[in-house]
Amino acid sequence: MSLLAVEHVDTGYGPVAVNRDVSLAVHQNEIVTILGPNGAGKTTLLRSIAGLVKPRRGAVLFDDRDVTALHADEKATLGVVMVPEGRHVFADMSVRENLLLGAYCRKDRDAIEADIALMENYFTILAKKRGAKAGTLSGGQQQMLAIARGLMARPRILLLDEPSLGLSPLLVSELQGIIIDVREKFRAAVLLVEQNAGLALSVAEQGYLMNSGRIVASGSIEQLKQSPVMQELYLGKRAQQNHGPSRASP
Amino acid sequence: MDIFVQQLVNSLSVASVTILIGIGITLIFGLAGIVNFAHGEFLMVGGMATWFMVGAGMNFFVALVFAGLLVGALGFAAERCLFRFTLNRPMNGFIMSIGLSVILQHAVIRVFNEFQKSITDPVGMVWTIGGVDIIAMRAIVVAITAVVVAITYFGISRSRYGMALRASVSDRDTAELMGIPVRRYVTGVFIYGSLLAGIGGALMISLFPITPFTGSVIIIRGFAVSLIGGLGNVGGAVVGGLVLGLVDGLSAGYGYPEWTDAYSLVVMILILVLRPQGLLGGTLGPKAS
Amino acid sequence: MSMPVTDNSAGKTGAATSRTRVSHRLALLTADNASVPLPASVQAIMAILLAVLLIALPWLGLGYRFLSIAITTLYMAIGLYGLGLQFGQAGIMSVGHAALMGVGAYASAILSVQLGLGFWTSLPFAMALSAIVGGVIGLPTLRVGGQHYIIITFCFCALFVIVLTNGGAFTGSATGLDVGSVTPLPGINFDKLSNNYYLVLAALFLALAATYLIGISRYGRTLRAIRENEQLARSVGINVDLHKLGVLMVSGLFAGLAGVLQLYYLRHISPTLFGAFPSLYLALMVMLGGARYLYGPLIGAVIVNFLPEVLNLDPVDSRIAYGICLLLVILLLPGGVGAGIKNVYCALTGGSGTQTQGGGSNGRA
Amino acid sequence: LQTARADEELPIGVIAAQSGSFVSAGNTIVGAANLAAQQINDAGGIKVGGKTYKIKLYIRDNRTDVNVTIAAARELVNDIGVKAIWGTETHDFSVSMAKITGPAKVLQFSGNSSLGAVLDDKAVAEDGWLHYAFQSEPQEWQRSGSTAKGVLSLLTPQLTSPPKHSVVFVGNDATGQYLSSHYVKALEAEGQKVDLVQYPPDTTDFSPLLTRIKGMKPDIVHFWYNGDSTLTAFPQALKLGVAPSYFLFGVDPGIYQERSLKADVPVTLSCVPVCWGSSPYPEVKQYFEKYFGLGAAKGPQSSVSLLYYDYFFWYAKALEKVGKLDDPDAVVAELLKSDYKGVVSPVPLVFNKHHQVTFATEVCMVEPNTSDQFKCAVEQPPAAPPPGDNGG
Amino acid sequence: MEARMAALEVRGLRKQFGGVVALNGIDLDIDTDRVVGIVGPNGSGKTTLFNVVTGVHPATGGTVLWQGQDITNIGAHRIARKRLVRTFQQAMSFPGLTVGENVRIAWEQGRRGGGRWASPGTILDFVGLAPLGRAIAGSLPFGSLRRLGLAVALGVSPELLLLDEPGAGLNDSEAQAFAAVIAQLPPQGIGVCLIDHDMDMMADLCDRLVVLDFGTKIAEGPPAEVLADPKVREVYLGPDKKAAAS
Ligand SMILES: Nc1ncnc2c1ncn2[C@@H]1O[C@H](COP(=O)(O)OP(=O)(O)OP(=O)(O)O)[C@@H](O)[C@H]1O
Ligand SMILES: Nc1ncnc2c1ncn2[C@@H]1O[C@H](COP(=O)(O)OP(=O)(O)OP(=O)(O)O)[C@@H](O)[C@H]1O
Ligand SMILES: CC(C)C[C@H](N)C(=O)O
Ligand SMILES: [Mg+2]
Ligand SMILES: [Mg+2]
Repeated sequence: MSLLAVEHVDTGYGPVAVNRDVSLAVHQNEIVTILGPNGAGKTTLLRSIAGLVKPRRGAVLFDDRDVTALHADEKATLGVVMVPEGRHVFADMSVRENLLLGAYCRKDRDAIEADIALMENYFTILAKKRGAKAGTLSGGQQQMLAIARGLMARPRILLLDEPSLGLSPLLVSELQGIIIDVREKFRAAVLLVEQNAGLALSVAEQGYLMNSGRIVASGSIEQLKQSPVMQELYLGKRAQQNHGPSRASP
Repeated sequence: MDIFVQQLVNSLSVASVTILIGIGITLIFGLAGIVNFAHGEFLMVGGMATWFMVGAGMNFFVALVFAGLLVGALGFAAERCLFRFTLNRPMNGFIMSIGLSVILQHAVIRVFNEFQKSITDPVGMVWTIGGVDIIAMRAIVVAITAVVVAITYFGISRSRYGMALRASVSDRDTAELMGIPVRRYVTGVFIYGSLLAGIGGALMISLFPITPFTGSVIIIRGFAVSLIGGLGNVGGAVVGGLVLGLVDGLSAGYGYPEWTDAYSLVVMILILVLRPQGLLGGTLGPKAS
Repeated sequence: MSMPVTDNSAGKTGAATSRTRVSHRLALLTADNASVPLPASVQAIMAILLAVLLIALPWLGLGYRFLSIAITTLYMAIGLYGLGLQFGQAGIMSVGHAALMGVGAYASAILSVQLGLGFWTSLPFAMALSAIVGGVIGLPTLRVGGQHYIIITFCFCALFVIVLTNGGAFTGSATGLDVGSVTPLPGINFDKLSNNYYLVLAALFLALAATYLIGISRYGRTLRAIRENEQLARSVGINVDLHKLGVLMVSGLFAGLAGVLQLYYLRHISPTLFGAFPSLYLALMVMLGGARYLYGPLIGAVIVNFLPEVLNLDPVDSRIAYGICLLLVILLLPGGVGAGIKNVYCALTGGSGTQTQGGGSNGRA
Repeated sequence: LQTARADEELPIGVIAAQSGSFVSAGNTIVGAANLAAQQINDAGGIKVGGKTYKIKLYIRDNRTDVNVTIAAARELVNDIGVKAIWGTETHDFSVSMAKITGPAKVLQFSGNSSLGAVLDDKAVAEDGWLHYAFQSEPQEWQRSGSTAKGVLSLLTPQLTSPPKHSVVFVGNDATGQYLSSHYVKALEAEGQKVDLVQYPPDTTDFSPLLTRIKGMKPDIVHFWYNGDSTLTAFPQALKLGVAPSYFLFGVDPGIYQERSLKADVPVTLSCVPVCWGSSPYPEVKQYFEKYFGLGAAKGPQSSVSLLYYDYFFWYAKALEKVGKLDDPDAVVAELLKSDYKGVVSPVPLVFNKHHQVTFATEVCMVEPNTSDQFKCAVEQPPAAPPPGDNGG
Repeated sequence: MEARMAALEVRGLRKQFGGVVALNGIDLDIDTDRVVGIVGPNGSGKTTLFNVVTGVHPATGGTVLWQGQDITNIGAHRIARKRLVRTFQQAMSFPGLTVGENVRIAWEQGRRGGGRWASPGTILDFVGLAPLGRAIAGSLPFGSLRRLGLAVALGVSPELLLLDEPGAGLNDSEAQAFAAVIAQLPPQGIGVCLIDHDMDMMADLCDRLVVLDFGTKIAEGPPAEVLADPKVREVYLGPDKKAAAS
């Protein structure tokens, strides 16, 4: 049975409809990625899974339990944890406090210090900046903190929204290892939204392709890579017509 | 000299009530992000309730507890029915709280009347120590405040709640993503802050009479204290309350009396301008817009 | 220097904006959105209807009480247009605005008592002084924001009252000052209530026109840019500090005008008129009406001044009812009545209005 | 029955605070007006020029707001066409109102002795802006003189040595500033060394200022305007033991008793002008029975209603004498030359040229350690303002 | 006077935050006819460099010369008016206003003393946001927000544009489209200096790369050369990363 199942979900903000009839499934210990162009509705979908946006229709099942109506904090307690797009660190609080807040709903208090050590091992800068206010970190450092903070929750499923944003190439390649660690060490599933297709395709097993709020293709990563939609929409070297001029001819 | 000591004691006891209301506000405003102008009315209601209960024959200290609980319940109702809906718009919350304050003032007038109410001094003793007259009740007020401050300080700074609350102000959504039950905490803080206002009201009426309009006078000090001390900072509220209390007491005692209120206003403005993050630092509070 | 406030680091501001970005996304669900204008034809029709109504008011046989309250409403509205500008456009709220009106009123009264200047001759000086004082009180906005500035303005207001109260014969102390009536223009005697009304109305039209022109001008956009994102505003070349002081001075001009009109309507002023509570009520009016809407301040002033008249219950009950109405307005129309009216219009015409239901807990209320 | 139908109405306006911060003062005007109108109407009304008129009151709440006051005055004067207005209880409002009633030639009876500051020869002259305004308080130097004499004569025998040093403690608002300026002169005329301490109008915690006063070692502390604040401050002063004797201006013995106040030192109280809690005059007693019987609240200064009440009858008398309703100038002239023996004073009231009357203020002393043992005295006001007091 | 002066000359620039030395004596010359890239590990001081140059933060030491004038610490808005304009790493907008208004505000500022754009609309066309002109900036998806950030900066009619991670959050094809827009700038007399971690894009776009580490410049030169530098590979690209030029 799948760990997380999204069934025929519609979402939107006020009068604006975003996702339409989206269904997907993530199994225990699986890394699944959602790809799609800018504005496709990926973030909105993750927000609705995490409980920040309430689906207008459809259901979100976690562990076969209907969690559609739960609030974000309740979902976090169940183990559905999201690393939001654009970092959202608690700027006025120290790096350490941010990490502790990540572990807020954990019951095993004793293991928290060990996990902080683990995070500081993943991202050594966090050790150096332990007492600094999170708001004073550089962009990439904040991104690391946001990822680490999410991991501190020891989630059962981690929703990652563009985790590679602003990370140096060196760190992006390390991130790859960390995502795999989430599965291996934390025994958790990952739902990854990424614009860095290289990263997404190399770690994920399953993938969904989204456009204009709908799932337009899905399957194993291998299948996806072959799919023509993917070629055109995502990896295609062709520039999008209505989103900018085509490149000046060489 | 004995007059000076007496002035200090006076200031301290008044500062205590200011501190109680300041803490309530600093918690609600700094941590839950709700600007509650009706907080002063909560205090007034606490005082009026105490007056009523003591008048009905209840012991003052029992009445104090009930006043706290009553106003706590009032806070709960206000949060659930009103402020919950303006969390994203502090200015709207502010305006709504003005409406609430008008309602509470006149509801009290409707139930009782507009005249001031007082109770006889529940302790009724004056200690003369080294030629200094100290009204016993004033000392008790200081003591009760000290205990409340200690409990609050411990609750906020030593537990994870404080951290979670600060996170909630700075980014509500993300705090929820961390599993922090933001709404429940906001409610909790609101109830607790209101409870403090209730106790403050009870203590106040033990010192001097109050009228249905007392709240609107005291509220500004409360806001000033919470900002001067640093939003969300309990220790800051204590320091802010002491500073204002002392400035008030000493300027009344030694300044030009007709300018009495001006001294503390000037001090407030100066502190707010020179140290916007408050004397002890705090959250910068929710964005006003 | 201490880090967070003056020394906005890249990371810090980054986080701060991301915060605003999210809250703004949420706000969109509930917020007024004044930047989507109504069609020009609708605007023009509304303006003409309103002007006709206001001009015809003394002829409708509504009585002197009504007309008196209308004058009160209008001079307050003029002051509110200043507040609407500084809050609605530039995002700087003040709960000391009555004091600023007081500066104008007192300046004019003192000029009348000391130098014998009348309404017309003292008006420019009074407005200029209000503007200057507005700018000076505004200096702290360069350092502190939001709630802090609100408390500062409140303190200023209380301080102003104390100064007036202890100002001796110069300010008339607590008793205040008296002035004669407005110097008549050829053929127009302002002792006649309707003429006094038209005087105030003319000033209101001026305020409305100024607000409208500012709103659609580059200046208005510049102010809104500051309101929305100070740092970005700086980075596109806007002198944020100067504009903040500037808009407070412009706001002071309106306040001064309103204050002088108030003075010559009441013909006797005293310190308590300009204290903390009148100020609070001004803030309330502007929020109720909707600071970002052209007619918002006027609507707010009308509601606050006429609601007690309409309710006209037993005084205590009337206050309670008034409070309840206030709560309902804020709960049901978070963007102010202005936003509500616009939404109704948009709903009727099927245009894309702005969502105002729910009052906004995270889009899942 | 036919006469009843033939009755016509005499519209009279009342503007008073029935909400906002001045309610307790406002209540006195409304209470007095209701009682007087009822009594006059029950007695058959006012006979003017062969017709009988019944008083029809138009009572307007000013919400303690000057804008509403003005709107109400406009309404009463221009929309309803009242012949006279009673109100208000505060200087600002009365002055702004006078600018409407004056040009319309509507008589205005206002309860502010501070009007004395503007009631000068020019203002009350026929073309003056206060020609139609009358003050329903004595001249302040008279009230102050009468009060100071009463206080000192009652307290001196109670103290071990004659009092020399007085502190006047007063609210820093318009009335307080005006009233105390005269009272200080009056005390000085009686040989007192006087310190004036003003408190901000909204003060509730008086202990810092009181402690300061204690440091001045006064013989008497005079709690001057206003009575509500005095009731807050006085118990605090007792606890702090500020002075060996006190005077409470405008706190009626009735209230002292109701609040069961008690002091171990001699305390004097004054009423404005006669006490409802303890009065030497039977008419006054009767008056208050009826006044409170109509449901008026018992306040520290309920007795200020007396003069508003008397003015109704005086005005009615003047109207009957003039015999015309629409000749306000004649009514003013008649009021100025007539006298009236009302309840407020055993001596008939007469208006001086500045539209003010003269009457004595009752001062009482309460026995130490009791709440209800009063000894009262009525000292007549001095004949002339004390030195340094210009009488304004 | 030197024979040839770069438009922007940074000399010995230092910035210290408390104990943290974010910039440790940076020298840099940037001209307005080409694209210069700044790369470096997270926290190496790239954003801080932009912040100090554009007056967001005061410099602790060193000077910034712009067209021969000393502009160190003269205030952000005055620098922008001299047509030295930047974007922010965390994409910024005037969130409550429409996209059109956002751009118009910048355009109006840029128009003082003659701007290069006929109307705000031309800018929207140029960056491909024209269809979204009436959308509220705060509700834009990430990618469009970045585009808006660029449009706002362009609106000021810059002569040198400092872009902080303009490509972050864009997928490959979007990044390419974006790069195409940027590549059009230098020929029109708008110099570009950009920070980004997308090495494919940087190698494509930049004429010269500058590498920062711990607040110091550790390498500078043509992209291919710099990216092959072992020191750069070690601190920035990671040992096994296939170097840029693809
Ligand atoms: N608060 C909001 N109000 C209205 N519309 C919104 C809001 N937030 C997002 N949208 C709209 O929803 C759509 C989907 O946005 P979303 O952020 O989910 O896209 P995305 O796939 O995550 O894009 P990106 O890759 O750029 O992050 C967009 O068209 C956006 O404009
Ligand atoms: N306001 C500040 N207070 C203290 N330290 C700061 C502040 N701003 C930046 N720093 C520190 O300065 C260093 C440089 O930060 P900067 O933002 O310039 O890095 P960056 O090169 O842009 O990194 P990234 O690629 O992650 O965006 C970092 O260590 C950061 O923590
Ligand atoms: C009752 C008095 C204390 C006040 C009164 N209205 C006066 O002005 O004289
Ligand atoms: Mg997204
Ligand atoms: Mg950076």
